Amino acid sequence: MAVAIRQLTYAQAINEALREEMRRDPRVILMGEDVAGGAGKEHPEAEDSWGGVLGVTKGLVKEFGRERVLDTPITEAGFIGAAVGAAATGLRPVAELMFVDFFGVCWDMIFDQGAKLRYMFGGKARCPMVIRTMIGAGMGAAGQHSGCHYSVFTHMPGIKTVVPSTPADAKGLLSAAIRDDDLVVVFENKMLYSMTGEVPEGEYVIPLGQADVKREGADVTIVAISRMVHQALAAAEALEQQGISAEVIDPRTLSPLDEETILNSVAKTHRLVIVDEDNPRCSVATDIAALAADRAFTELDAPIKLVTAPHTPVPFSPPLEQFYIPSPERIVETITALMG
Amino acid sequence: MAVAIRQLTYAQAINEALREEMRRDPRVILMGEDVAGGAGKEHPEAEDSWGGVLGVTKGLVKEFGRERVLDTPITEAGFIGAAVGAAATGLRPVAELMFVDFFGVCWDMIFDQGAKLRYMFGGKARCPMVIRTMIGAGMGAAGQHSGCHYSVFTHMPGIKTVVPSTPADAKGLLSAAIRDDDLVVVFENKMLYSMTGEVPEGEYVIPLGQADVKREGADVTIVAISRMVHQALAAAEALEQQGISAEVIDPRTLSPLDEETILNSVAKTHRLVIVDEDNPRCSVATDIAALAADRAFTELDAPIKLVTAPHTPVPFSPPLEQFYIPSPERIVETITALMG
Amino acid sequence: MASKATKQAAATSAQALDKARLLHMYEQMTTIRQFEERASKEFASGKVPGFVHLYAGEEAVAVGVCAHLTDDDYITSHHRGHGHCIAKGVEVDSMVAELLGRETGACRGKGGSMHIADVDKGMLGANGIVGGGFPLATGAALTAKHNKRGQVAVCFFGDGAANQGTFHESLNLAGIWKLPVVFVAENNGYAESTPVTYHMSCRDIADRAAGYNMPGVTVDGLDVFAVYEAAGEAIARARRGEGPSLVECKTYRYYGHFEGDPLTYRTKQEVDSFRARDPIQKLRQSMLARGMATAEELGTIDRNVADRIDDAWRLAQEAPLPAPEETLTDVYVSYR
Amino acid sequence: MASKATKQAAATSAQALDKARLLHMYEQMTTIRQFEERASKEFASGKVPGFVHLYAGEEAVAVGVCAHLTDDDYITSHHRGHGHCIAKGVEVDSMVAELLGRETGACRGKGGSMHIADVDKGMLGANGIVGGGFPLATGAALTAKHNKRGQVAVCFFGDGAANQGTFHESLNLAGIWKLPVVFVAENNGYAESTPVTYHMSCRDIADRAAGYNMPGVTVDGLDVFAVYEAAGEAIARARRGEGPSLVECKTYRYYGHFEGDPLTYRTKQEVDSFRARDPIQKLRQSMLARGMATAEELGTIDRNVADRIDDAWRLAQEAPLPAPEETLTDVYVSYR
Ligand SMILES: Cc1ncc(C[n+]2csc(CCOP(=O)(O)OP(=O)(O)O)c2C)c(N)n1
Ligand SMILES: Cc1ncc(C[n+]2csc(CCOP(=O)(O)OP(=O)(O)O)c2C)c(N)n1
Ligand SMILES: [Mg+2]
Ligand SMILES: [Mg+2]
Repeated sequence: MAVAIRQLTYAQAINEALREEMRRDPRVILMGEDVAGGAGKEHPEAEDSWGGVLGVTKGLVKEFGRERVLDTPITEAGFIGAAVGAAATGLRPVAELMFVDFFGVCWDMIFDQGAKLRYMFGGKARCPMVIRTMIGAGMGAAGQHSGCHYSVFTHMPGIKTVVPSTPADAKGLLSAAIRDDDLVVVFENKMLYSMTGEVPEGEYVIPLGQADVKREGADVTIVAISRMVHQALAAAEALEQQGISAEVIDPRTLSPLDEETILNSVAKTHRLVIVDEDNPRCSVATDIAALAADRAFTELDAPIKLVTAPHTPVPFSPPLEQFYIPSPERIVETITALMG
Repeated sequence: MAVAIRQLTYAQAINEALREEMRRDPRVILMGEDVAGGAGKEHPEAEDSWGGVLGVTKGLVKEFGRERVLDTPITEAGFIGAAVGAAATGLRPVAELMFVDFFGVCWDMIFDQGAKLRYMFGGKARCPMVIRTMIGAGMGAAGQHSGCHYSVFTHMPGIKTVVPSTPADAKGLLSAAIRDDDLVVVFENKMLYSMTGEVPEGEYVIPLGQADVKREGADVTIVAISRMVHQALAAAEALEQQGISAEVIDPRTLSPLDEETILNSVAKTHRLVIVDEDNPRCSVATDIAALAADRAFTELDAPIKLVTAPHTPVPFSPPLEQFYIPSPERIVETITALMG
Repeated sequence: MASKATKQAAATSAQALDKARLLHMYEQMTTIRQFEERASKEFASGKVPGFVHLYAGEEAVAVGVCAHLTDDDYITSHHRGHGHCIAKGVEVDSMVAELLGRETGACRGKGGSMHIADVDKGMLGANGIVGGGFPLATGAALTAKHNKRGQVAVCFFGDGAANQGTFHESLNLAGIWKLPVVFVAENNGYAESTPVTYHMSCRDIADRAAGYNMPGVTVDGLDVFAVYEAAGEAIARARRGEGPSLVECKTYRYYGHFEGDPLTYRTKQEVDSFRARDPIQKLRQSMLARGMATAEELGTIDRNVADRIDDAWRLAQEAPLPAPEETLTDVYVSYR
Repeated sequence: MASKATKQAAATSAQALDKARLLHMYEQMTTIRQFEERASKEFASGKVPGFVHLYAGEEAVAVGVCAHLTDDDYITSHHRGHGHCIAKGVEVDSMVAELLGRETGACRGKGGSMHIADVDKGMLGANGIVGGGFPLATGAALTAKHNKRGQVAVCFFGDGAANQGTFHESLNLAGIWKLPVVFVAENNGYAESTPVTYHMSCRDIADRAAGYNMPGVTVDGLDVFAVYEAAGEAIARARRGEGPSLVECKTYRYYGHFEGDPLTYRTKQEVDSFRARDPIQKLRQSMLARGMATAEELGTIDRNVADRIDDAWRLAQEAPLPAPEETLTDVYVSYR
């Protein structure tokens, strides 16, 4: 387990997890577009000139070399599919899908090949790989660079989905994902990269399938995902002024989902609000609502409320984008209405 | 409106809708793999030798020629994307995605291009196209030819989703889809193609967004999708013997969803069971459950129950495949437990 | 169509370009250059949200190709789309307003730099997905073929896009259906920080044309006349119903991949060697040398363009932002 | 590795094939043929659920290529995969049991004909997605390169698959990374009912190799020696670390696209003309002519194969079906 503690950014925590896991297991390789940068260029600055589009993997090529940090062409179906083939034959690839929105060009390789081969082969194969990908609105990146889409991945059998909301969770969950023997997709929220927090030094893993109660409360349970955990915590602060005590649960992984922690909280508070930045139809928000409407029905004193993005693509213009993202204010309004 | 009535199969009803719509609008074209068959072959039998892998489009090339019935290479991203480009410039393509499972190789063109261009262009473009695709387990087609996946399409803004369960619905809904100015995906259940039913002669449309109460009842509301409508009706018969009166609602379209019809039924029966062949996480089943858990909460006397496929790919072996598909027996058990 | 007829006539010889057309091309290239230089400044000052990819240095490609097109023809673009918009006649005012997310923007503020479009002008959109434009252009060409009035579609794409599956699928489809589409490669040597010499398995993108049994040529993309002639032949061929072509233009981007790119993957010498062959200066010299224009005339154009761009930025900054509720419109033509 | 060494030595010359190897190849081709003929009969009798795509007629390709491989090498297959399985050494018993969805099947009944796999034998699976195998084989080759013990990966694919984007992306990736992978095209003239002359924009699939700067050859896929030699060179090259190759084999399928295909898109004359050049008869004649085997020896092989296949069907039909609850296992290695 971990010893000393320091402040790291979410991006640094991810970089550290990759470095530690690559040190402990030579089968772990990185693949992706410009994960190193400047491939094939001679002059020194070219080496490691990008480290990913936002610099998250910077420095890794210096330590592990280009045999283990592979810059790829723009060919997601090709290299994510290659990661599947490599995983099925003994490597443990960590492939970077730059923005999750690009899953449309390589989706077959993820849901239909990597996620299914073990099942279709009767349990006689495995696909130990990780896909790291960026999610989230708020940067003005518009309609094809701002989605969340983890609901679609969570829907699909054979995939595990991870949504870290803090630097410490990011490191421990990514390490667990890399050591996992199944296909795990880790959704990194681009709006959190610069967020700092305490991160234990040295190797540690946070088991997949364990939710974290980010704040204890008695009157209402708020289940919030990824960046929405922070919106929910801000709302909980504001609600406290009104004398409403909100519990904030961060599932941390969506598949598998820690149902018990959610159901136990609802049994305590008797009210449930789900905050999710993904689109609302057939989503993780509805998934958790359906769970409670079945298995916590008798505990519920009020309707289950969802605070989500609308059924629209992500708009570009700042005032529209802000309207799109669930805000602490909307959470507060929803909950005050629910309690009143 | 329609006049005479005859018995047609679900497949014949679809073929008739295509024929009528192609007659009334020269901008309507068909594209897909072997939708005619034998392209470029000289001998007479080669012409129209397939009409689609299961013969649903047979005969159309004879009437409309190869300029309007286009056999494509195996290049889904290429031809579905071409359908998007053609729709944005004035044609009204009906593209066939042979099995919905293949959406993984062309998903970007569907959810990220066709479904979003109108929004991203500020409402100054439209994408009037239809994708016809085959869904459903039961034929032993195994892990990559038996999925439903309409939950994923319904999740995505900019797409309309249609799930006909009878020949008459198939004709009227497909006709409406072809006349619609947005991107509509029509999910045809391969297990229903040979089912016969009464179908009005002549052109008619069933507006998208109107559910159909397939059976009236007083004690419990069953919302069932596509082929599951027939499983639900069989269960309702059996329940009647036990003195339980079940109402069976067929949403017919999932996006838009006729929320009122569902909520009104729950307000009458006070119990809700959703039957869905799609995988259970982040699905249409959870979507409808979340709708009721919010807007019909005070009407509900019992937990909302879901009878769905498991969180697994579709297995090949017949006893496994039968276990995978929700059966009338499972519906009956669930409801008797719920009432008891 | 009249104007198109003229353009077809002129298609194959740059010599045949009269003074008016040359001045127009010079003005378009200058407009693109100044548009991008201003955008870079404004981005640095923090005024422009999101990602911005600048086309400066590549002007000869968009302008040399679009000189053969009318509003009735189609183009698809990509993330680096400002130059294609201007060359296809999209209003600079609406473009700046879109960069700033204003109600008056080409996409009413919903798209931004990476999604600027103007369907009425035949500009079917920039695209956030590398390789996204290939099938769309192929589909537009299918419409063109159905319309039977000699329209063409042009797909602009980068060297990095040449490795996407959609490149292959679309060139094959266009090939077997003999569609009136021209695939114009803008090979600027890099996909983000990755050199084409690393990311592509063949030397020239045009080497791939043979696999689709279509003509493929590689030209100097810094020479607007070379681009004009090669594109003219390909477009005329498409209009004649003889099928698709692949035209590769070797070019260079002056700015980073996007604004904010540290640019450590290329050397100052490399950048200087390309700036020394600047496509606008090249056109300028040739016009002056051939007496097609005077320094005064060109100077006037430069100033007018500068004024137009100043006006566009002033207007855009005065223009209203869309109301937040606008987030909910334009998803469907009709819903329920 | 010993056996691999031998195979490498023999790689480039079919003449160098000794009697034992020739008899083995004859036996494998005969096994594939009889396996498929029996499967066709049993399907007609209603015993086999789902879709079944038969490989009869194409035996020379799988056998000629896999003669150069060991269990330590990898192959990816497609929907028409029975021949590849047999040539790569998958047990016929486990294959028949899989067709019937039995617990004893290669995939314990969960995969069926379109997903037969045997990872221990380096057979990475048939595939229900046309073009699905390209990236998987490329990834297996990446593992092979990392393992540094001279393994190779072979990707079998059809003419129809040559138009999928994954073909392009994988050949480019294998090209730039110089991966030890050989792409073997089985051009049987049709994708379902659609002729290759319609669906592909170039004449030969091998025409596309130049776009990836890799060797591309087209050989007679009905001649096991021609396939053996071409594949041998490509595989030896890959083992030497010199990168990927594309080998196109022109072949023909005797049965329909799948069992139940009306087959109206091809004429009897066409089918007869190919059956007249049957690959197994061709091998048989050459062995007899060159005195490499007697009719008796070959007859014995034919009978033994027939017995093995009878046994396989008997065993499979006696084998238990999986318990329904097995539906819920094998989705993950561990979950929660
Ligand atoms: C499918 C997809 N993958 C990756 C990206 C991220 N990306 C945006 S532009 C770009 C480089 C494109 O290079 P090229 O095609 O040469 O065009 P250039 O930027 O040089 O003009 C990349 C990798 C994307 N937008 N879409
Ligand atoms: C992505 C995808 N599209 C379509 C299909 C349906 N399909 C199965 S096999 C086939 C034809 C394949 O032709 P080819 O690659 O030449 O192989 P062959 O059947 O001739 O051996 C098609 C269209 C599929 N399985 N996957
Ligand atoms: Mg480039
Ligand atoms: Mg074929």
